[in-house]
Amino acid sequence: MPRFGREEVAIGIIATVRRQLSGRGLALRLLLYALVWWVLTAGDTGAWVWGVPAVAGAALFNPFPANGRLRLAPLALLRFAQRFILGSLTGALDVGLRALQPARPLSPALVDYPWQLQTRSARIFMANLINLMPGTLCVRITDTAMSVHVIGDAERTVAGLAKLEQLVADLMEVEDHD
Amino acid sequence: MSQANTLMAVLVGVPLVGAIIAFVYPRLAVSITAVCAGVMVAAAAGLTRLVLSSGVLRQDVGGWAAPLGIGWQVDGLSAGLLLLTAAVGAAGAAHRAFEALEQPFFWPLWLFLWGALNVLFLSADLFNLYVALEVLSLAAVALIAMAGGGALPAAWRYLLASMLGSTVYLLGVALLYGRYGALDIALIADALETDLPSALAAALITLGLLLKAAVFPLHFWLPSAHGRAPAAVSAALSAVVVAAAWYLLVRLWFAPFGAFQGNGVGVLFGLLGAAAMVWGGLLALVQHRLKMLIAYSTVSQFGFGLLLLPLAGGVGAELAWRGAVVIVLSHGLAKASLFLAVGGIARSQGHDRLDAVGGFGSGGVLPWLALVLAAASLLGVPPTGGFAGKWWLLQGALAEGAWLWVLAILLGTLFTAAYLSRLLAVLLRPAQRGPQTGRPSPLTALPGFVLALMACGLGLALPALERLLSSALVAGGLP
Amino acid sequence: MGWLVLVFDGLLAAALIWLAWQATHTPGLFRSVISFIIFGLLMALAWVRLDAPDIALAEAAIGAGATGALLLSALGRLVATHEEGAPWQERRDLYFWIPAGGALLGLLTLAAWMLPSPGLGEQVQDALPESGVQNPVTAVLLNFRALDTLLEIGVLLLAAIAIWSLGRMPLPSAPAVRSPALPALGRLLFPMFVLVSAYLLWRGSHAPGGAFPAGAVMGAGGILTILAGAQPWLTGSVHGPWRMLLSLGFAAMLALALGVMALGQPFFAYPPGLAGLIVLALELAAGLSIAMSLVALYLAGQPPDHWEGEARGE
Amino acid sequence: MIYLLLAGVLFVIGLHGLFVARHLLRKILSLNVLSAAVFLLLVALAREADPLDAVPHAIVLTGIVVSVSATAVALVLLVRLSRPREDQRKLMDEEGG
Amino acid sequence: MSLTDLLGGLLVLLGMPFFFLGTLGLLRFPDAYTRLHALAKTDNVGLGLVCLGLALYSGSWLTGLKLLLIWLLMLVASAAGAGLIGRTAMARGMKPWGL
Amino acid sequence: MTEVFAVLVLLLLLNIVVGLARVLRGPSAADRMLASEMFSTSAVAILLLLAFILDSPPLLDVALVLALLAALAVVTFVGRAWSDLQSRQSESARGMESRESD
Repeated sequence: MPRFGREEVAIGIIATVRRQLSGRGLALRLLLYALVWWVLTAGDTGAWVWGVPAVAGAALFNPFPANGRLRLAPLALLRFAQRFILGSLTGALDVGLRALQPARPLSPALVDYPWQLQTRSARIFMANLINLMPGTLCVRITDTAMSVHVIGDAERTVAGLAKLEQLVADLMEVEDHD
Repeated sequence: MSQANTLMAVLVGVPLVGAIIAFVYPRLAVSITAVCAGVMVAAAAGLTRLVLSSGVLRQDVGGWAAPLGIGWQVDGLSAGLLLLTAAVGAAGAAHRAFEALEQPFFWPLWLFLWGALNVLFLSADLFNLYVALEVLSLAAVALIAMAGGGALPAAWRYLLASMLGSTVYLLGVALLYGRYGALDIALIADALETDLPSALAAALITLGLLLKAAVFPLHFWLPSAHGRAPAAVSAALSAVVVAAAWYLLVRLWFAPFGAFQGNGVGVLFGLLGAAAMVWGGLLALVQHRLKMLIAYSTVSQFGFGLLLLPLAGGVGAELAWRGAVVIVLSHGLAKASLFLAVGGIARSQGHDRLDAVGGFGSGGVLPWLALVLAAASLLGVPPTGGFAGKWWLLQGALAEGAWLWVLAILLGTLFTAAYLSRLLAVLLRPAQRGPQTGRPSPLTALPGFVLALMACGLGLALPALERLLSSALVAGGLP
Repeated sequence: MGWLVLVFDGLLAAALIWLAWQATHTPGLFRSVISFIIFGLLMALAWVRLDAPDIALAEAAIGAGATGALLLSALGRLVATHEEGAPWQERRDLYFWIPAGGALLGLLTLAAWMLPSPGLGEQVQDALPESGVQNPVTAVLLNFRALDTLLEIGVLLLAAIAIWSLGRMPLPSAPAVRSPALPALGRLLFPMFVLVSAYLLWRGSHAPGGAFPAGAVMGAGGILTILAGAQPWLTGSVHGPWRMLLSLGFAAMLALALGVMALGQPFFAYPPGLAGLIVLALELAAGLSIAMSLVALYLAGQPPDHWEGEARGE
Repeated sequence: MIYLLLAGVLFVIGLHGLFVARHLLRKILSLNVLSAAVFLLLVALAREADPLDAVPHAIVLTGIVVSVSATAVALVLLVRLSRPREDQRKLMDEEGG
Repeated sequence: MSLTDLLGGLLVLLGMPFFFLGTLGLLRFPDAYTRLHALAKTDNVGLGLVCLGLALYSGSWLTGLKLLLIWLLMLVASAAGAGLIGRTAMARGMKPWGL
Repeated sequence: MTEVFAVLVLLLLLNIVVGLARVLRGPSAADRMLASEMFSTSAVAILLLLAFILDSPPLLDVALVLALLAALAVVTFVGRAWSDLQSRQSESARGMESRESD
């Protein structure tokens, strides 16, 4: 009989599952995935036969370890959502108007923005988020700062980023003072 | 559930199950292939006996009758080709097992190839045939590419040609489906009318299959692919895979597309066949390597098979039919045997260059014996199978007074004699001892030798063949 | 409304033709590959327009997902990515091709125009109650013409074996430049892939969906997670359970096809009453295998015994 | 119906590309365009049928899988063709170690 | 036609200009970075408005939530995609226009 | 209302067709890639509208799958295709991409 490496596989799976089980916020994640499932199946009750294993699989077999967690802070979430919607709208209008004008008033600049955020996941969230916000595009991430490609007024943009960062910190950073 | 249905299911199911086992448990691969080979030889033989006793057999797969479902149908022609596949498949596998090369992926691929061939000879559904053709081509490509190095471009060309062939074939199938709302060959045959869509569909399907059968002038991919592949693979490709495309052509042109016969289409096929014989023969004459010579001989020999189509309408049809099928069967056995023998010789000498390869007996006597016997059958020396086939075909042509085709047959035989004489010239050289290291086990030559014996012995089984093939004639709807 | 549909069709057709031309005839391999990916995207719209949501689903998963990934990573692996000179040979060929292509086009279109296309819609409708599912496409795929599907899954398995037989993975599969955002993206999307493919599987029995789109989505998810830096636990000296999972769908279908014969049924004939359950089980097995096969096709060779930096006994 | 014509045009483009293209990757793309044309024809025909015909849909789904598999094998073959084995091993060592 | 239908239709209509502005930016902006700006911001707002409008139009909570899910997925894809392309371009040494 | 939606679908398709110019012009691989990303957003919007015009909920699933897989092409591009293309570009003086990406 050939050697299958079954042990290694089992170790790999167990490690993944254990990591996911020990990661915090498991219950929250399960709830979130169940909600997604409920939305997908349009509330079909018979579908839960498939849904329960799918939700469990989604939560337990994720090969990437959890490296942060959402804080259940409804107020912060609400403030964030408001800022996000307003930001994307103004961002879209801003860049759209620039595209419309014959002179295309673009004044690109590269700005280094030092991190105030502590956790990695919050930083990545922030970096991706600013791509949707007015006039900013993240073009480099390092341990101390991110480089932002700005079109428009650089100073005002940086000030906006600082405000945004605070909102993200409220939303995501649990151990802010480690 | 009848015995025939079980046998058909075994022919399809066993190689595929074997392929999975050989893939998942590589160490069991050789033994599982041996078991499968035994079972399949027995099943093919059993099915042939049933066809002999009760004529055409048909079953609806999954219990769904056509047009909704897929049908399997076995007549004398498919039974004969199933037997040929079983023989070549078993012999090739045995050759490979005795060679004892460390390539565990060979076995699942080989079994996949075998299973696809069996599906192909059973199925009566045009789309099912398309999928089977794709399985066949992919398995063949992988088996060719396994030789590495120069085989890779050959595999690439083969893959491209066969993908194009299948796509063109599928386009034809789509047109037929749009016209008749059916995919079953028999149903289409009943409904066929000679209008533009059907004609275009027939042309496209034929073109696709000609590409896969490597008929002149679409043969460009064959020689390098067959010449570069490992010996067992070349044997299967030349003997059976090409025959499968030929089989489909014949099947389709006898039943559904028969209505288009007589508009000069048959003549066109005949001319293609004659051109293939001449061109393949000429190129076989100028090759420098044994395997390439044999590969070009395949292009040439399938010309004979195509001559069946122009002769199908006349008084000599039955003779021509019998002759062409026997030629394809005996060519399959002989060609597989040649490739296996040459593979053994090439391995023992380290190369297969015609000008330097040693004479009779270098690297063992058995491969050379196989070579001689197979060449005799290929040439058509009585009483071999090759002789019977050519004789019948010639008689059919004579009966119809089709002098052009008589001439073509004679010319083709002449070319065969000419390029085979290059082989025989090698025989007369003094035996050489190749490098002693890596000499294959003498057992490797055995399967090829058995195949050569069968090719010759085919001439002795003529009455049974005649009976088997006349049942196929009825199914084929020949006048 | 009529003219709207016509303009839509015309625009879509023009875009598809332009993209097909870009993919096959213009300089710049990367441009061609991108054009082909967009071609797949628009094909999905064409399928929708032709009332074939099942195919649209598959095309969205395959055309926009897996094929794109396969082509782009193959492009990255090619040594000679630039091509010398024009993408195709002398324009003199056109003297042959324009009349020949025109004739072929004319014949094809004329023939297609003349087709009455009777179809098998009624037969499928009539047999649907016995098939065990309500979605006609799934019924055809997994019951009426299950043999085709068996061979189709066989082709996928065979392609994986063929690729493995050509040797080991040509390059490490993870990106050359590691971005910290990739694992985060993988972490976020992995559950979505699982949930959506489970959802599509569940849908398959009564609406467009089923094993193939589900498998394709899951496979694309697997490719994405590997690209994002996850190292599959599917390793070991003989590739661990890779081989088993790859063959699972094919083996299950084959076992079923042959197994029913022990019950006195013909090959592939599901026992009455069990059809629904059987189709469900087959979908699950086939979906898993399809996903695994797509990942195997993406890896372009045998996976290593141990992934680089893998902690063996964590 | 415009889609029948479209299928025809795509078929001709794919065929031409397959024969004249120089780079092998482009030949693979051409083959894919070619099979897309055939699938389009099948589905367009299925739409003409009354009631809507599910069989061509199933056939096309099968065909798509088959063509993806063949494409994948062709791509891997192409990569192996473009890079000799030794070179490949070296690259593997460099980037993997 | 009810009020929500009308409102939904209006929102969908309102979303359209954003798609066109995005394409305009895609065509007119001078380099890849600025085009990324145009793309990531406008199209998602456009899609968001379409989703919101259709959610109102459908009048069903579940469909609305599904549309929201689709929009969120697309947001993730574009935000992450724009970032990845931008960062890789920078790492590869592609110079931004006007600097 | 569906008539209005149908016109919008048409406009979105036109939007894609116009955007194809960016694929044609490039100049760099990144430009083409981001154009293709734009198309998936538009295609999702088209599918959503079509789902309501044709009253066919399965199209929402097609849009969902497209949205889910939109990231895959970009990630492959960034991870595999582009990095290799560009690193090779520095080695070999002239290549297709080097000509284009200035």
